Amino acid sequence: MNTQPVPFAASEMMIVAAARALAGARTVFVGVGLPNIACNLAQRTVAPHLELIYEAGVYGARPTRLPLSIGDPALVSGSLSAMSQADLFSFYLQGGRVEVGFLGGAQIDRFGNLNTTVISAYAKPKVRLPGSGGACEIAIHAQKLFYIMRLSRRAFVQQLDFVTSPGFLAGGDARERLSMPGGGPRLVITDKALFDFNTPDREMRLFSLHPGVALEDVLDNIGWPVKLAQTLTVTAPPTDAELRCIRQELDPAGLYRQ
Amino acid sequence: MNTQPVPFAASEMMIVAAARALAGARTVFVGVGLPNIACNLAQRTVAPHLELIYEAGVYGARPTRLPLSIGDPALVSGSLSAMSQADLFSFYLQGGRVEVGFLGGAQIDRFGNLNTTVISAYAKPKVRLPGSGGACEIAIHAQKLFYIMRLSRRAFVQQLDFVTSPGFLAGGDARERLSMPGGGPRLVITDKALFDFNTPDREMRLFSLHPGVALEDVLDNIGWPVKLAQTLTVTAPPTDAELRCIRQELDPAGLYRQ
Amino acid sequence: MNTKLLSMREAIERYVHDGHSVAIEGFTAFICFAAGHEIIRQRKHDLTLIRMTPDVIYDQMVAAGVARRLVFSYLGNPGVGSLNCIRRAIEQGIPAPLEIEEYSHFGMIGRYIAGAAHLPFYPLRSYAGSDMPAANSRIQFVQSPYDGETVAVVPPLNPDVAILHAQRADAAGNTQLWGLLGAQKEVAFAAHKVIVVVEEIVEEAVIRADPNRTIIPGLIVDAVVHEPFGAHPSYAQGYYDRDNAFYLEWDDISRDAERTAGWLDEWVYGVKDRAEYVQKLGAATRQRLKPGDAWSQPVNYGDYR
Amino acid sequence: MNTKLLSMREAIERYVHDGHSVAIEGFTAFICFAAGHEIIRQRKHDLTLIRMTPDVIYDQMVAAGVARRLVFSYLGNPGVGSLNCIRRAIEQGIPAPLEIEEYSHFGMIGRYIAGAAHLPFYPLRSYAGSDMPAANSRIQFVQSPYDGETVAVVPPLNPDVAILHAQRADAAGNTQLWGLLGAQKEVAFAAHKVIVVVEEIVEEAVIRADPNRTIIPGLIVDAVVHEPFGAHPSYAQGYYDRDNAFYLEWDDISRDAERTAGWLDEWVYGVKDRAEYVQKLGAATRQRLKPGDAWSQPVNYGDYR
Repeated sequence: MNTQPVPFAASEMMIVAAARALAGARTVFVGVGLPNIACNLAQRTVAPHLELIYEAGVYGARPTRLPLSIGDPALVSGSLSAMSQADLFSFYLQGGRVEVGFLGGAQIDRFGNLNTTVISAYAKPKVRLPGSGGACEIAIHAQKLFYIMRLSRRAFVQQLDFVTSPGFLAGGDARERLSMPGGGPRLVITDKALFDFNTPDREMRLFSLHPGVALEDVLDNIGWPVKLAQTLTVTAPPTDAELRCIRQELDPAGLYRQ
Repeated sequence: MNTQPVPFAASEMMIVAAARALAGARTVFVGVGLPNIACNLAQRTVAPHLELIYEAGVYGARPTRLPLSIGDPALVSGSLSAMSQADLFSFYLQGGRVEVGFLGGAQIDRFGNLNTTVISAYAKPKVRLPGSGGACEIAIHAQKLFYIMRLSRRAFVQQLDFVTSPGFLAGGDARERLSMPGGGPRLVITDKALFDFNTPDREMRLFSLHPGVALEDVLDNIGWPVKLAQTLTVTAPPTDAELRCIRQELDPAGLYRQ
Repeated sequence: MNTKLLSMREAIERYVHDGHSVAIEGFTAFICFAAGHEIIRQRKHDLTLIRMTPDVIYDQMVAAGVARRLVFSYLGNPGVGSLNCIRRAIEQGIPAPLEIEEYSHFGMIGRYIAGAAHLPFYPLRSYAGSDMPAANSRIQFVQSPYDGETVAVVPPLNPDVAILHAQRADAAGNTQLWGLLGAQKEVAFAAHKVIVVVEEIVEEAVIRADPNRTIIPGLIVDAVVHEPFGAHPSYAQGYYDRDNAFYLEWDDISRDAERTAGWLDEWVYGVKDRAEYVQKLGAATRQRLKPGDAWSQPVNYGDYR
Repeated sequence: MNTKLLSMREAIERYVHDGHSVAIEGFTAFICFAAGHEIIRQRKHDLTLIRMTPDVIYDQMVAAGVARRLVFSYLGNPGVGSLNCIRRAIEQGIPAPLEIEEYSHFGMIGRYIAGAAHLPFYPLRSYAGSDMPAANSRIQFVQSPYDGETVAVVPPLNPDVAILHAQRADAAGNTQLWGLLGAQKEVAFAAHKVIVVVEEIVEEAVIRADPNRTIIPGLIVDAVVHEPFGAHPSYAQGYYDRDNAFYLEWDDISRDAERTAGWLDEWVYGVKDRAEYVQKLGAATRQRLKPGDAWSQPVNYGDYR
């Protein structure tokens, strides 16, 4: 066997890390972009029984091509069920049937709260972002919440301009006190490192650096003094099989290989 | 033309009177039994654009046979729309799309309140009746409410044992004060006479005697001194065409000809 | 793929336990008599039976003594008259007293929706001016924060087990239903365990060829039972008609407790399963209930690559 | 049968008036660009535009100056990026300031349901811990009478006009839709006037052969417009694909107000109707967007006599 490591893009590392985190999962609420390709990779590797749920109103999608939008017709054809969005949000998401939800956004804080609404003041925005979509409900209801975001000081901030979707709020048991059904943030997958929230006050914690990434490079890109796990690991690089699946099956056009 | 009157059953007079009251109507919420056959007759005579709505979840039924239950499969095949009962009750009935609702029951009072629940006390019933089904919602939401019931002192009572479905409650503007969307009782069709509620306090009022019925026969079968319209009319008997339609098309087996 | 195929006996043994709340739903159509009969045969007891219209199936189950409590919205033999056994239980305590909890149809539907959607309550414009809220304290009212208007609410209903009949499912429980949809979807999502009973088991590819027809996803299904004619004397759209003659006959049989017991002996205890019941029913009856064909046209979902 | 068939020009002239609230719905799929363009051509103004995802169609309409206010839940070019024209309006008041009223997806769906079902509010478990309620006072909270738990509520939304695209309808407006159902049914029932736009007009018999597919009944439809390819660059399941190339191109065009105006001149003002737009689009594009076949199997509803 050739053990020569294959070079990979940072986005491929993110996709692979996300797919691995889905090991054994049964249902995932899929967003466009990286989460979408990660879920498809997981289905083909660590989570063969994973069923994809799309907010457009699809359960059990089996897309014949890489969906380019969250409402791609290829998500419907060949799926197990296509329904009204009322049913999707009522019975699947709010009904507690979604195991993992993926989110990403412009700003995240140390407790995993997310801003996808505005930069600066709401009434007079410097940058108007997309807003919630289904994010607020995914954040509240998914049993586990995974974030996929590129690491940068502009994104990992001390103070959000707007809380669109709740993570652990002010930390500790703040989330439980609001009787939120879902378990909250579990994992933050970035292009440089992985973070969890396994701290008493549910604060984000660096636990794994991607291959070749220096600790300082991570710390420099976070707007607060981030906590570190007792032992930092190095993320296992994408395997040949994972890369082959991404490059040959899921994204032959290389849209996600930057 | 032969003008010799054809003999008819009291139930046929009821069906015909109900059908005529649907003149020009667009939608009707149909119950089993007499209302069902009356609506079918109306569709063929005075209300060609009438669409039948069934609480089982059917809009625009075109039954190929006389439905023997409210959920007959012939109501589905060939209908315009078959949907969940949640949609039927939410969007059609509560949504205000039902013009006429038909109800009947064990007891009715002078304000058109209806009991279909129990005879005697609720907790220790002498006779346990079916209960509301959709009746309470029909009574609240239908733009007009038509009752079809046989006249008897046991049914037309001074005091209900239980109010299942609200008519005009205590009369006057009691219904409006509860902000009920529907217009309330409009017509009571019995085997002997017709009643309306065109009084200032919305009390039931006799306005038409069926052919051959004596006023006393009506008064004797009502448990309160019923009001009379200024001019009592005699209900026009079923026409040949109406009877032919009932007997040959709608009820060839004569189930409703007693 | 994980198969969830069980025999009716296995499914009831595994998922329906004494004291459970059980909803065998289906509005006139798709009423799973096969499951009700198996529950009787297994002599389950102290069940809370939940159905909008208890229908003949719950009349039989109450007569057989499996129920302690009934949650419902319309207690009639549809198109025929009374449910005589349930009336005997309520009016005279025969064979045993029966607790009741009563709503209107929309109230029951609302309870299923709230249960399925994990809502603390479901609002509906009903019950104003009715004595029902006085008879059932679970019916409450709340004020709208927008205009101060008052609206009725009902609490969520989450049966321990829901048993739903349909035309077809795959072995994983992805279930397609056409005709009267009733509240099958809502009660399935509301229940803790779901048993789906179907006329036909089909390949997953059949389901995937028409995803808009999938009313109940395999995700929430625990057991799939293949039981042709399992809804008789109720019906499955396109497969067989409602046996109105039996509904009329039951009105007669059920007026008498002894004749009722005799019927149960012959048609429930006296057969080992649905297959035997169907055989006993005979070819002539099955033929009488067979409808003509009325096919939908296929639609094109498109192959996108 | 009363025909409700109108041309798009007639339908917009008759039912969309200045100052109206208008919902052109469809989640990624079935977005009726043909109607949006006709509204622009007729130079309607002061509209309140309602959509969960304003998408490129509202980006174009805002750029053209028809809107005064936007009610929405996700302001993105799906799979691409920003809606640049709407951002210019919100961030810089170009071409005019745009009022906004913002919810989450489920909040918008709940508003449609409440509007359709004549409820004073719709309850949902959302908004807790979010800044959205602070930004929009229409999002309120109520207490459950059962356990005292607090739940968010949103008020009903009843657009003056809803415009819904679908595969087929009969001339009376009985409309069948397959694929992504979105909130088409809910917004149709919520609206005061409904315009249905379809790829094909079919005989009533086609509708009646498959009543479970009828999402919008003719009862609530005011106008039926036959407009093949009327959803492009969005799509109609089984008829044509989403034109992703155009969605990407729009991202580029829309970054510049002048280029945007030029595009509107050429593709909206410069064509008299959808037929001309489709012709201008060309056979090659239409061919590129044509999917392969993926037919559902017919189902038997049964002929009961």
